[in-house]
Amino acid sequence: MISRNLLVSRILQIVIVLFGVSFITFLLTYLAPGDPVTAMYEAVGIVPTDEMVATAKSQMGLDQPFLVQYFIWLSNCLRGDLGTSFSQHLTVIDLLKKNLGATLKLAFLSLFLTILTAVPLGIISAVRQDKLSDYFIRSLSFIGISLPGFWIGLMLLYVFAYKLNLVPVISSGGGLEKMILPAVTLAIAMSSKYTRQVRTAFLEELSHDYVIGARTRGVSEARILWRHILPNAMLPLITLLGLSLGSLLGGTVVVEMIFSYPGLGKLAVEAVSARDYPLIQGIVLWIALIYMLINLAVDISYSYIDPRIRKKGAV
Amino acid sequence: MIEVSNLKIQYANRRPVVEDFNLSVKAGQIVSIVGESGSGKSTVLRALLGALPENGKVTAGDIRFEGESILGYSKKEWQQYRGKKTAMIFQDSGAMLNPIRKIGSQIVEYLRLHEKLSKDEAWEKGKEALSMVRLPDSDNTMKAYPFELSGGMRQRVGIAMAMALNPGLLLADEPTAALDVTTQAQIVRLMLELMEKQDAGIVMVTHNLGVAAYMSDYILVMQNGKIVESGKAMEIVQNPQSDYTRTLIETVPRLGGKRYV
Amino acid sequence: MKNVIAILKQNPKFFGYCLLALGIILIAVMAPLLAPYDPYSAELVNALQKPSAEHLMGTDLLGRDYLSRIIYGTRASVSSALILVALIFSIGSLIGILAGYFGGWLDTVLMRLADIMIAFPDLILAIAIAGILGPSTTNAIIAITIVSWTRYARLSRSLVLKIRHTDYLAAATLTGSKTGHLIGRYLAPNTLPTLIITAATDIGSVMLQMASLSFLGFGAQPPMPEWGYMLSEGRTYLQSAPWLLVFPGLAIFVVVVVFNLLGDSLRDVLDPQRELNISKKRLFGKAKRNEIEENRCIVCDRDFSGGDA
Amino acid sequence: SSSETETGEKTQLNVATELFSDTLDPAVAWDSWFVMRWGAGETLVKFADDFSFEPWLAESWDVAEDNLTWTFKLQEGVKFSNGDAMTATKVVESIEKLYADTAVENGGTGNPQSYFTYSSITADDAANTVTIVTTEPVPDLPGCMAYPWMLITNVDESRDLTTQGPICTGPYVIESMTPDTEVTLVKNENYWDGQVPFETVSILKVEEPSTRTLALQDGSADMALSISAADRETLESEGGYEISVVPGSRTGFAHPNLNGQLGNDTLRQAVLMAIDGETIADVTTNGSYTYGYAVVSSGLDFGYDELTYKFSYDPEAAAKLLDDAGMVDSDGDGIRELDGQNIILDYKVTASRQMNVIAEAQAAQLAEIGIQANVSITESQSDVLKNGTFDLCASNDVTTPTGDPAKFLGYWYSKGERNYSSYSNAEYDAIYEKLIVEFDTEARKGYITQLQQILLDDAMPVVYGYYNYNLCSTDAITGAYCPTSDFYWVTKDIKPAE
Amino acid sequence: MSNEPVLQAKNLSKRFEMEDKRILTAVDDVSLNLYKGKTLGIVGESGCGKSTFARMLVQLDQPSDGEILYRGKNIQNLKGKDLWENRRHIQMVFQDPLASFNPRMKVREIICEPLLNYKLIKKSEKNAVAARYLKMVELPEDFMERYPHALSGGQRQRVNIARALALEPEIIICDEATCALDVSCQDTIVQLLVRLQEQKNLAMGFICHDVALVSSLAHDVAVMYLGNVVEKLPGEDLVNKVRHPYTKALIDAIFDLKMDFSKKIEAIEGETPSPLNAPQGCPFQDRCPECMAICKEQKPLLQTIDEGHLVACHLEVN
Ligand SMILES: Nc1ncnc2c1ncn2[C@@H]1O[C@H](COP(=O)(O)OP(=O)(O)OP(=O)(O)O)[C@@H](O)[C@H]1O
Ligand SMILES: Nc1ncnc2c1ncn2[C@@H]1O[C@H](COP(=O)(O)OP(=O)(O)OP(=O)(O)O)[C@@H](O)[C@H]1O
Ligand SMILES: [Mg+2]
Ligand SMILES: [Mg+2]
Repeated sequence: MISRNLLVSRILQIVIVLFGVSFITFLLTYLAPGDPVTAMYEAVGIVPTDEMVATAKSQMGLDQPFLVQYFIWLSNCLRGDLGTSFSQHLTVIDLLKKNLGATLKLAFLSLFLTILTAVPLGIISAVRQDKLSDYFIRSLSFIGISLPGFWIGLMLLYVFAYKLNLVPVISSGGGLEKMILPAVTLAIAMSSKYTRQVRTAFLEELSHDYVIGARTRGVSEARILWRHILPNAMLPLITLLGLSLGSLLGGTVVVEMIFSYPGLGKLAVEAVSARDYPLIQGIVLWIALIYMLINLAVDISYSYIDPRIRKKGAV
Repeated sequence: MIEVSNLKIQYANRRPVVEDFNLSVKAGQIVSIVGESGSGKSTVLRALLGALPENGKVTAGDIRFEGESILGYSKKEWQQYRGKKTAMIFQDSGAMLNPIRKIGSQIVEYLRLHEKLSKDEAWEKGKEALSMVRLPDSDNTMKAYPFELSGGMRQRVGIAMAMALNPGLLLADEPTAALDVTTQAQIVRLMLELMEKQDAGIVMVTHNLGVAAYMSDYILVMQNGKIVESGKAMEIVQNPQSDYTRTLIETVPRLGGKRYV
Repeated sequence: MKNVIAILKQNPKFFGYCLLALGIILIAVMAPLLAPYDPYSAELVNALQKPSAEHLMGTDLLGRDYLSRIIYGTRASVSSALILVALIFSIGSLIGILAGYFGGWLDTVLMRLADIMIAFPDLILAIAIAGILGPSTTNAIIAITIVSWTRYARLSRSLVLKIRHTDYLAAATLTGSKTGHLIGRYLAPNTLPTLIITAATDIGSVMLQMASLSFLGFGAQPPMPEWGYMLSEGRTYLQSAPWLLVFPGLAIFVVVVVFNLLGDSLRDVLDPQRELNISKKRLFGKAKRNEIEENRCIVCDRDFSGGDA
Repeated sequence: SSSETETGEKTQLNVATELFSDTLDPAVAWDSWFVMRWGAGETLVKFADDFSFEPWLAESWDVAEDNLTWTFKLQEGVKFSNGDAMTATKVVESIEKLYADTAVENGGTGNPQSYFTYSSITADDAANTVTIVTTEPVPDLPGCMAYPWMLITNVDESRDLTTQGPICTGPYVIESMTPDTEVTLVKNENYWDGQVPFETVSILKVEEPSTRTLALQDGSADMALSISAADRETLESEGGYEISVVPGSRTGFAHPNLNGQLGNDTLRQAVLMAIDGETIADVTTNGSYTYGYAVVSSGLDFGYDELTYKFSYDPEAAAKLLDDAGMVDSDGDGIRELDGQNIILDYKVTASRQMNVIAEAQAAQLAEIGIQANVSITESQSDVLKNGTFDLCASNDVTTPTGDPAKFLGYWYSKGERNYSSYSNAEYDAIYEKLIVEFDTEARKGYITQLQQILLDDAMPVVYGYYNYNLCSTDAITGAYCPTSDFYWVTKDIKPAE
Repeated sequence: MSNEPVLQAKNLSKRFEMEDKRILTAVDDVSLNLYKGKTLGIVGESGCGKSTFARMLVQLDQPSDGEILYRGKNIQNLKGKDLWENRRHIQMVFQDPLASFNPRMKVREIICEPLLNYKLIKKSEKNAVAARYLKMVELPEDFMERYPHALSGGQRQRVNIARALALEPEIIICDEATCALDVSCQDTIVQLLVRLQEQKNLAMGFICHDVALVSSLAHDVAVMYLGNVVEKLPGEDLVNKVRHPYTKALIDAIFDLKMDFSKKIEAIEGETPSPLNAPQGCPFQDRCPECMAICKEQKPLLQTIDEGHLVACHLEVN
């Protein structure tokens, strides 16, 4: 429904941004002190001699000028070859694929939990503005926003896994029970924020004239809430949810570290610690791509939901 | 049809914004309320619709619709009253429609809320209402979103909806203020035509004395929450009694009237 | 000065939070006076003592008084958060105002750059930068600045664009105001309040970001007392010495809450729309306008790592 | 959960560990350690807890007069997990493949080659023996053969070692592995050495020490490695856990860089005297280390008791030493100066095995006598060592990888490649050269003791103590214990509890 | 007209490019003149391009085509300092009196700002100057201490006028300057404007959609439709001499207190087409009751049919 031109120009924009992202990442790793060859040998436990370093450098094209290196990398990248990880003996693509599943699962579960709690709470809070329940919900969400996520994670671990023994601390299944605590940790912070946002969106919609219109036409309050306000209020929230999903798919570093959850975030921290430049590049590029694709998806879905945008053909 | 007696309205606990307000409208009559900004005109209309803001309250007087006081209505009765017995036309009726739902679906929702109709019947009835207000392609209009129509067309949709269920009382808050003069003329003409057909009573708030004089049987002039003058439209225009009404009438620019240069 | 006092008088809530925030800053400044012990002095034999009269928050692994370390930790957390916010605020706003005001290629270049920075996964980029530069508080600040300035750039740009099309800017141009005058007299005063509100509300979240980085080992380094790092150290002792986790967590929480509250109440004080909003009247009027505005300016580009700050 | 049959008998062993490998290829880095630790791989020779050699896949061995020709007699009836018999030829193939894969020319690590090189290796299938001729005398060759990368595999070039792993002879067979996350092993149906107790073994990487403890407590792990001392106490007081701690063969220490300020002997001595190693080991690491001043563990039989140490903890004396040597704080910033320069030591550590905590504790103590030490965590420790970008650099090494610490003592051999401290002592070098060609065990011990004493006298290096391995298990299983060598975790002896 | 025009717009056009690359023609080939001491009224419905035209006159926007002459000199390509120098001759009063003030400036600053910009007064003179101008627009002196939001609509508009006049411009353009006010307020403002115009011999452009109001104060009135001037005539002739069908429709649609209340209102049907796809030929063709074949093909040009009376309509071909 969106015009093809606009889609094309959006995709072009994505390509340009990816280009910029890859360039900056490459530049960063290039400027970084310490050299990748030594790092690579390090990773396998060798202290290389200068000679070994020199040979490896020329083999890997690292003695070339920066731009040449970049273009070599870029052309490989365009052919779908992101190189091989220095520290993990797998191609970057394989590593990304491997960690993506776990991250996807965690992202969707936590987003699901977030929506499940934030939407009803936000609505109650908006509808009962300035009543006791509103204050209560707002205080809760305020607390949630102000708590450090990693602390919540640790405390959940302590209470639920250890004190109450409700959730296994580790599990080989990789199933739901392994994801539950990380997902809850993420969801607490996110739904605190979303509760506020749902509330704001509802209040905003409540103040619109069409609500008055519906009331003067005798439409019942419940119907106004669910059939009129909710779809309208979802519009701004969809964008935010898209953004959150984007960053969730980019890995949720801290939570993954605390729960030893093998997602992209953990992979990223390990890559940074090991100065695994190809892997860092791959991860960054990948996340940027996901982020922008989700943005695009949000915009497209937005235009499906919001006729004002659809009809004007703007993406 | 509607009788308002000694109405007094207050917001929170402040000075009353409307005091000693009396009004009586019979079927087929148009009563216009004019007056300076902030004099409480809209407040009165809202009170008639039982739609005062949360902090607003009728503190004295009574409003009787077909002999029955509406102030004691239950929630259910209010829903029946609004939309079925009375209807409201706004300055921008388009804004009163859900922006992301098609006009047809909102009309259907509205009609089925108050009358036992199948979806198709409601759709047909909606189309009928739209063609009544001379919207050229009523089928297309039903399928359009509010933002796709021009201001004049939206206003006509608003009027069509307001009239669709033959309400006894129509309330109109500056129905033409947002429109261009040529469109304003179209709408005025339309309202008058429909009035003749349906025999409803209209209470209209307007800033435009010309429109008020042309359309209405009676005019109320308000200032500071009080009625300063009321009477037959012609009499008020031709023979204003209060100073306020007189300056009001004098300062309206007229073609071929006073020239400044 | 009189104005300030008047504002404070009119906004007792804001005044209260200001006092609290000042209190926190005072704790940071006067740490040497308040702390019962030297936060660095290690009495190895006294390791991991439970909270007691002698050590109100117990001791850490090296037998250092935890209360003293928490008190000194205020310095690191508060100062780095304030510096960070000041940095991203000034860099971002300047860029945004310039881009919005001058438009054209400058705008295109700056905003493309912002697009690129936004597409970066922020915490990961911050980690990468901090990791590459080497872990330290300064580098963590640099890293977060690099990833966060876009928020202010975008916000200020949109504010400027909004103002650019107002009649009053047109009137000012028409009456011969020059660019510098326009920026100083019109753009800045009309964008700054919103930006300042955003910055004030940001202090808390920036603090959480810094703590996250330190927690991951990319921020403050030992033996510096910093809450995020202390949590990271303490988590080994989740069971045996839970106070090592509880106290820094609470400290972060309290400070973040105070600054969040301060930011929220500052909105009420500075809200440029306030006078207009109050006069707004609506049928069935329910929503308060300034509450709707709440968040709107904070809902910026994206949140930091999916909310797990 | 899935670890029990319907009759309630335990069929799966769950292990939680912080250390993990990325691949299953024995030729890669230290990855062979894990194939062995997980109960999949076995070597010809095995270390006993006192580091004496025990037969494993080899029944016996001896060395010829030339001190170069070694003959290993293989165990009869050993089968690989796929049912193939382990013949002498297979063993030779296995070793040859390892040497080929790890050759530096082929892009390998060169690690096995640094232990020994051979001029020939031959199989005699009839006699079931393997003969190795080394290029130089290697007194500890059996120890080298016990080293994990020497695990015997059934060479199959078509196999992807990285993900599938080698075919070995151990009680369990690797079924699947998710690098850095999880490994699943199943029972080896062809195991040569008795009954295999579990149907499956699941090894999970759990980085957080406290999470490992929690996992034991809620039963999601049956055994876990490296539980923090604090948590061990908790477990102990709770009861129901087998906690096995051994003074291992690892020494934790810091290399001083003699090219920097620590080149000053007095300063180095004062540093040693300012540090209360005993308290740090006992309290700070909560007994994770056993304190000792020599580089070789006091728990091993290499003459610790004969050594004398002059720089025991005495901060006042340390301060006096510095005062006397003119290293005083003349500008009042709380830091003493050496040759007009503030004494600020760049202390590099890694976060493993509590070395960062030890370093911080030491730094705190050094601060008391006016020496500043900036502790920073580095991921590339060998880079730091090689480039000399440190004043102190922590290290935690297995001192007896092949049975005795001869290789380890090469750190201070001034002509060696690994002399990161730039230490130079002619007497030390001479004794070291004798040591590496000596076949007589008693004589070797003598040399080793002498070398240690020389280091102690020269105030080299800063020793933390000896790292105690630990392995904790729940009462759901029996037979789990921690060997001194750090090579064997999952064994056929670990069984479900009755 | 007898004297020379101070400001001439010659064939001004303004086109906007939309996001989807379509072209919106807001002003289409408009030529109008402003004379000293005279008022040019511009009327037309919402969106017909009045404001766009005004913004071009005061150099806030650049025309896409055509030129603007100030005292015979082309000023449309002025830049930098020249543009700045030139600004003080042409000032504007905006429609929404609140929106045209910086909410953070007091009335004193607002009035003095233009003078300070051109360094015509010293900072120390601000009070005196503000008082003088407030007096000119009949506001009490102490208003200079107020912020705009503390003034009523009429008061704001007076300040707005004071600011526009502070630089003593020769030309002043009022873009719907009285539309936000109620009728009595509007009346006093118009009186003020007219008096000031007489005093200072101003050339005034008065843009408004209220035909009656414009006719009461403008010497000359231009009627715009869809970006085009369709008719231009002296103000007093609006009552009975209009020729263009659109102008007629406009006038018929006025509800007048003195009108014949029994008369049926004659409203032209249809909606104004969007300037995005203006029809070829006469812009008014869709709604014109007398539309002919030629109107659909050829755009009628403005022709003089009488002294000072121009019409663009094919009906007028004689
Ligand atoms: N929700 C409210 N709370 C408090 N005061 C209100 C509220 N709504 C309206 N008022 C006040 O009540 C008075 C009457 O307002 P009302 O809207 O009825 O005037 P009006 O005559 O319709 O004005 P206008 O012509 O501008 O529409 C005004 O002074 C207004 O400020
Ligand atoms: N900056 C712009 N970009 C795109 N289109 C514009 C712009 N400014 C004005 N327009 C369009 O140009 C046309 C004329 O607008 P203009 O504001 O001049 O009309 P107007 O006659 O002043 O209307 P009103 O009476 O509503 O003020 C309109 O269709 C408008 O949408
Ligand atoms: Mg009103
Ligand atoms: Mg306009």
